[in-house]
Amino acid sequence: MDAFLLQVLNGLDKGGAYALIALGLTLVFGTLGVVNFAHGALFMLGAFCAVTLQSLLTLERVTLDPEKLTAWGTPMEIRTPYIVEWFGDFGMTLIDWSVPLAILLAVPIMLLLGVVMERGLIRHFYKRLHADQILVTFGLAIVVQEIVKAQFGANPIPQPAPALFAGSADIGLWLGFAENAVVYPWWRIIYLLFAGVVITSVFAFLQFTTFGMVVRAGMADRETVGLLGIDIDRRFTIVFGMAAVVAGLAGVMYTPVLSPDYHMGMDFLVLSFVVVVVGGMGSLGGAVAAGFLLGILQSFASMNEVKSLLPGIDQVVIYLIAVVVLLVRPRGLFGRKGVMES
Amino acid sequence: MSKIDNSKRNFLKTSAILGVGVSAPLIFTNAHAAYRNEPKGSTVTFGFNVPQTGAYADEGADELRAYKLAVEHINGEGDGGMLNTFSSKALKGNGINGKKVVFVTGDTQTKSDAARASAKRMIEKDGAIMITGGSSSGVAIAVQGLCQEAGVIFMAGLTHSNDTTGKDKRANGFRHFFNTEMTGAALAPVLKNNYGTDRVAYHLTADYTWGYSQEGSIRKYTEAMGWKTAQAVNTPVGAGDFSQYITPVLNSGADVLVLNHYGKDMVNSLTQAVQFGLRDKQVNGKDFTIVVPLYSRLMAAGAGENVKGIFGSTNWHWSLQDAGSQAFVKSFGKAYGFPPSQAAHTTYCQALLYADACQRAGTFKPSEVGKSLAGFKFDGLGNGPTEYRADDHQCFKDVLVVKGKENPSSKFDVLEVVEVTPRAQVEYEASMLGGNLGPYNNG
Amino acid sequence: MSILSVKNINKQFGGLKALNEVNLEIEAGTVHAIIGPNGAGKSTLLNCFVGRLNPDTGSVNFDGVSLLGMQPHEINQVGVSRVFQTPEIFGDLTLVENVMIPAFARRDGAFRINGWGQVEDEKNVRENAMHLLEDVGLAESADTVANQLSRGDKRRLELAMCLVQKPKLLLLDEPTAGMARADTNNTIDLLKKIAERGITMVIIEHDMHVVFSLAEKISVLAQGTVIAEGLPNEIKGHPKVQEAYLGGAHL
Amino acid sequence: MIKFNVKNKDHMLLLGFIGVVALAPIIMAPIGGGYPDLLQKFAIFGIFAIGFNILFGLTGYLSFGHAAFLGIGSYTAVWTFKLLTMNVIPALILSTLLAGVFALLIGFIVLRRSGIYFSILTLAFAQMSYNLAYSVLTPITNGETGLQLRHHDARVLDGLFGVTRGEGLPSTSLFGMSMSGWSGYYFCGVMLIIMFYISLRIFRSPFGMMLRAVKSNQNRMSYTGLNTRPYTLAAFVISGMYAGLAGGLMAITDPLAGAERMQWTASGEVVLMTILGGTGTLLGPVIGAGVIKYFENIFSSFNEGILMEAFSFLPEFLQHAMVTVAGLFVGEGWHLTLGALFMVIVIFLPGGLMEGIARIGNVFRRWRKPKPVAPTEAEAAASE
Repeated sequence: MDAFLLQVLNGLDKGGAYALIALGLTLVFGTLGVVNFAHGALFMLGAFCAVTLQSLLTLERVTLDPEKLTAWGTPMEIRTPYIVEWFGDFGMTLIDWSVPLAILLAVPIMLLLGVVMERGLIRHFYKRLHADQILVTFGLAIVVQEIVKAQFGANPIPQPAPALFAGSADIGLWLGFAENAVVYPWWRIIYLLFAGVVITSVFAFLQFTTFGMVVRAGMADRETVGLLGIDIDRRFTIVFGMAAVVAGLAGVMYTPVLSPDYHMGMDFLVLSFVVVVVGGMGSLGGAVAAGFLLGILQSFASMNEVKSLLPGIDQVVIYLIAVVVLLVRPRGLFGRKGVMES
Repeated sequence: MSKIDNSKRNFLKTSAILGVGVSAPLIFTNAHAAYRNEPKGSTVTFGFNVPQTGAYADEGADELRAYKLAVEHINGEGDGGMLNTFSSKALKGNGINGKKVVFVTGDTQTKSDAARASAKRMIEKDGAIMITGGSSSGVAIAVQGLCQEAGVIFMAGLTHSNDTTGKDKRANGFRHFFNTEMTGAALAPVLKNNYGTDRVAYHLTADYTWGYSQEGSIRKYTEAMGWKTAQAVNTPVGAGDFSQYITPVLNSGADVLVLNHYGKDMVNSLTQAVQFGLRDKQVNGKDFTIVVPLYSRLMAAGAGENVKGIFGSTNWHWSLQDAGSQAFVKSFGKAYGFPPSQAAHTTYCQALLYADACQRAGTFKPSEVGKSLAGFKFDGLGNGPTEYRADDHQCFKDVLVVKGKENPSSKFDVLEVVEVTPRAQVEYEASMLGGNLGPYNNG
Repeated sequence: MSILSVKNINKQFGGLKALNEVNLEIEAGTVHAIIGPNGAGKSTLLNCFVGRLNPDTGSVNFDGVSLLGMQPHEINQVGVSRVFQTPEIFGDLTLVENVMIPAFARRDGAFRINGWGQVEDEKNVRENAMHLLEDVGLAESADTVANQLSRGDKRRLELAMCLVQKPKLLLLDEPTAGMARADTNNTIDLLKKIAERGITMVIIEHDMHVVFSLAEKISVLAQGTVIAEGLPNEIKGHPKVQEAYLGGAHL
Repeated sequence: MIKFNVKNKDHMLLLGFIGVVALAPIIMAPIGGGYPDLLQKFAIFGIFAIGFNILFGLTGYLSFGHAAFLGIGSYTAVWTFKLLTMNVIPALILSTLLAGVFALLIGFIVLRRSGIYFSILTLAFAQMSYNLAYSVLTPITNGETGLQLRHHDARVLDGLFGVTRGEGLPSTSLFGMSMSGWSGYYFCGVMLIIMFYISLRIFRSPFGMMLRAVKSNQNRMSYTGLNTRPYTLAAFVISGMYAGLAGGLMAITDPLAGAERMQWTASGEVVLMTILGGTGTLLGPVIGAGVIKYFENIFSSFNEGILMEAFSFLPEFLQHAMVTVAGLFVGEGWHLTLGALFMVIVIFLPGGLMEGIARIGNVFRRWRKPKPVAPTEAEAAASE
């Protein structure tokens, strides 16, 4: 029972992460109709916003210690972060909280990147073939990746969560299980809540604001909305920027779970596409539902009991679900008719 | 990325060969050689085949740095590094057999296909006499097989699977790096001293050949000293999020988690296991603990604070105090401003060992070079007295057991050496791992 | 003799009754128009003939064969061709290719891999296609890409594509929709010529000018049922029809 | 209006193609590509891309899982070497056939959907193949290391015909002719020419016309009395067999089959090759394959030393600056160049490299005779 509960919890957490990671892609791919292979790169750039903030906060004053030498004969360096010099303990706290603080950095940066990307590149590709969209966004993703690699190297860079959220919560105790029966890391619980908040906000924004209404109308029939004298292009730019911000936020908050490296975006690209398509093109709710479905089933498929029955099932479960869902429901869980079918 | 030290300029100039536009098809040039790619001019070409893209790109970059240093030293430039401490004095700092060493580089992408393609280019187009490098066992075994077929010597880079000099060994292939068998033999006694004999282990194993090899070795030695194995679970390579594999650990009755992961997988699984609070828990009345059998200092840095106090093994570490290690750290640190990794060390040694063997053999012919390497005993390369065993072309030397350092003095100071396990303790019969060297191939 | 016989067709979408007990007999060799106000169920009815929709009850028999449950391509293979409201053509291909494809379909059946033979060697098929293009007046631009044609020319091409199959029944869904007056008249002339060849046609149309220029018989559909049927003159003065249109079109 | 004769033009094209394949070692030598392995890769990935183009270029179905068939071809070929004979003919036939069988099974399922849903289904199947081959199927695939020949393999047919076992590993051969090095290249080259010719025939055949009709308008296709499913399935199987053949050739020139051949990035690579060269053109995919493989193998090999040499004519500080800048794009930065190339091509040449070639051809033609020509031959070729 506790093992079951634990996998449900873990599935929810994974699902939340999948949904959040795929949410930005749903906006761009599912609604604007752009096959955005650079989505993973946006996710990665978000994560590197955290890295950048951390390295800014830990800029160090380097003094040389004339007494001690390194193993290769140069004087030993003494490094103290400026911020600690200036603010003392408060500086330490800032460094400790660099991941959550990076959200403040990521929002404007990702918005800017998204808008520039849409204005400079993507908007010329709305009417082009999907194949062209794939090639150009894939090329962009590689370029972005290589630039990050040139700057930060290829190795993962650790981004610890604030000390307050280190370790895990013994959820089992609250529910009357034995000690250590259901243990889950604090940071992952935070991530799940964060995913919930972001997803809800995006929903609310598209559902309850006039802006969102126009955008949704524009998705359905761009030309008519354009004829009404509404500048739909500008709104699409904002949607794209929003998608970039969402992808970036997913990246920032994921860094304590997964030490970021330049390649992390590609690793999530396929998954994001699967989530969006299984959810159904053009359906935000579908993407969220698919995220949770895939997360929970993946968790269960990884249980030792299941693996011993079906070896390797944990490796293919996501794709298996995708195949089954698409064969049973031609347009995914909540897909609209006629979107991206030709 | 490509900062060029001014002092190295001359060296770089001499190392530049076969650029675009000057390469003649080798169909015409290589017809009457006594063996594949016999060097005819005043130079001899090494092929450095390292990962330049993908997860191991930084490790590959470090290997390349070490190779460049080795070439410098063989050609008599720089401070000579470990040539000064090497027990064999055959190399005089004027190249090999009177020929200057030049090199070509390629990208393995840590994929067997790409690595083989890259090695083939070096052999077929650039006339490389020897291929070396790599950062994974799959690639090492694939390239070793290729070099055997092509008739050149392969000096393996970082490869830790038993198979490289076991099941898949080849006469033309040589490995300086240690393997999972040695890791098991060296690590087990240290684990016993620190954690006792009454422990239950839970293995998370990367789902590919090296992972199986690692898990097998650790289980073999820990079970021999009384540990039990609660469960061994295979995890997909590059899973990223390991949470679904970590969640059952606490309830399994295990009190040790063994992470048979390397590189990015290791960084992620370790970070996440620590996040799950495993190390704060008590199971069976003992402190729960985590073991990472194979450490890479470069990669361990990616796990940050989480490595502190965690045991593992490594082929070499820059904090060693013997004359060879110090000489190497000194010349590497001077050239690049930071200490070398174990990948850099093993590749540097391999380049030197190959050069020395050619010099002693008086030729570059693979069969002769192979014979002079096989059974070769040496010292002064940082691992104490070492032997290239003739039976399987595996180096036998002391193994380092290390632990994540509690109070690092710099960002390079991640690991501390806990014990140097003497060579005698990690030796095994060559026949134990199977395989067949076969004959040397001269192409 | 009736070539298409529709009996007691019902079709319901959710709560909406789109077709209600529709009966229809199409005589071989005639031009039969189906008219009716918007939402009368004309397109639904047509879709029931071609296999896109299956009626809830009733029967559709063509030349003695039931069309129900057949795939669109099977229905075409028994001799029913269709013209769409917006011309459906192979936009990326040349005009002559557009006409050759249905010719192949008629000659070789619904599926045949002929991957080794060369289109260029199919002299007969090509000549046949060129003849049809001449008939519709598009022979000169036979090697241009179909997307470049005007709306009216696309319609002509589509008609050529249908005619090359020598269909027994030709279904036309508002063949002049969205056309300028000149194009409409040209199309009417063309359709008249086709009718002279004795091909049975069913036309669904809004434009009364088109209907009365072509139709030999007219059925009027309103709210899913046939409210009137007869010769053009009979329909013109029919009170029920007047009522159904109620200031819609001028009869 | 003067009509050019399609057949004569095709014969010229084929002759030119044969010429280039035959002379490739000499043509490629000045740009550093004149060695057997790279040219083998050109030919093999050329075949792969030509086959992919029959599906994607003609029917418009974008498969993201074709690498799975390549992998199946490779594994089949290596197993044939292990169990039957080192002669390459059985390996080639079996790898093509088995890939065809898998393509038939998978195609039957995935072709129930079109558009993006089809792409994701193919991707899912390929990723499942890859993940399983890498891990659980290790007894069949030898996992990460890749399936290799062993000295003690059965090789039943070789045994029957009394082929003696040497001391080392045997090598693949075509009735005694070794399949590594230049002979290996020419074998691949001949296969490439044959496969190119087959593709040419298909493009010009009624079947090819039907496939283009599927891409153009499936709705009209079915109301024209044609059953689209068998057509798309046939195209899927043919392109799967091309991939299987390419996989078989990979194993023939280098008897090792690794799981990463089946990864989605490998499937993506052939998509990129096709689009880069020019989707739906005859030659484009081959050119795209060549360009990508050239970058992968040659650009990645330029190191600082070579750059220093290349810029040695400059004053020293400029030389260093140039090396630093250029260093970003070659060696370990070769991916960057490739990514930038993708973007430049797709932004400026929507029809891929073939459009570039057509444009250059136009400039020359205009220069020769000043009056403007309607759609030129090159354009017609590019749009086919």
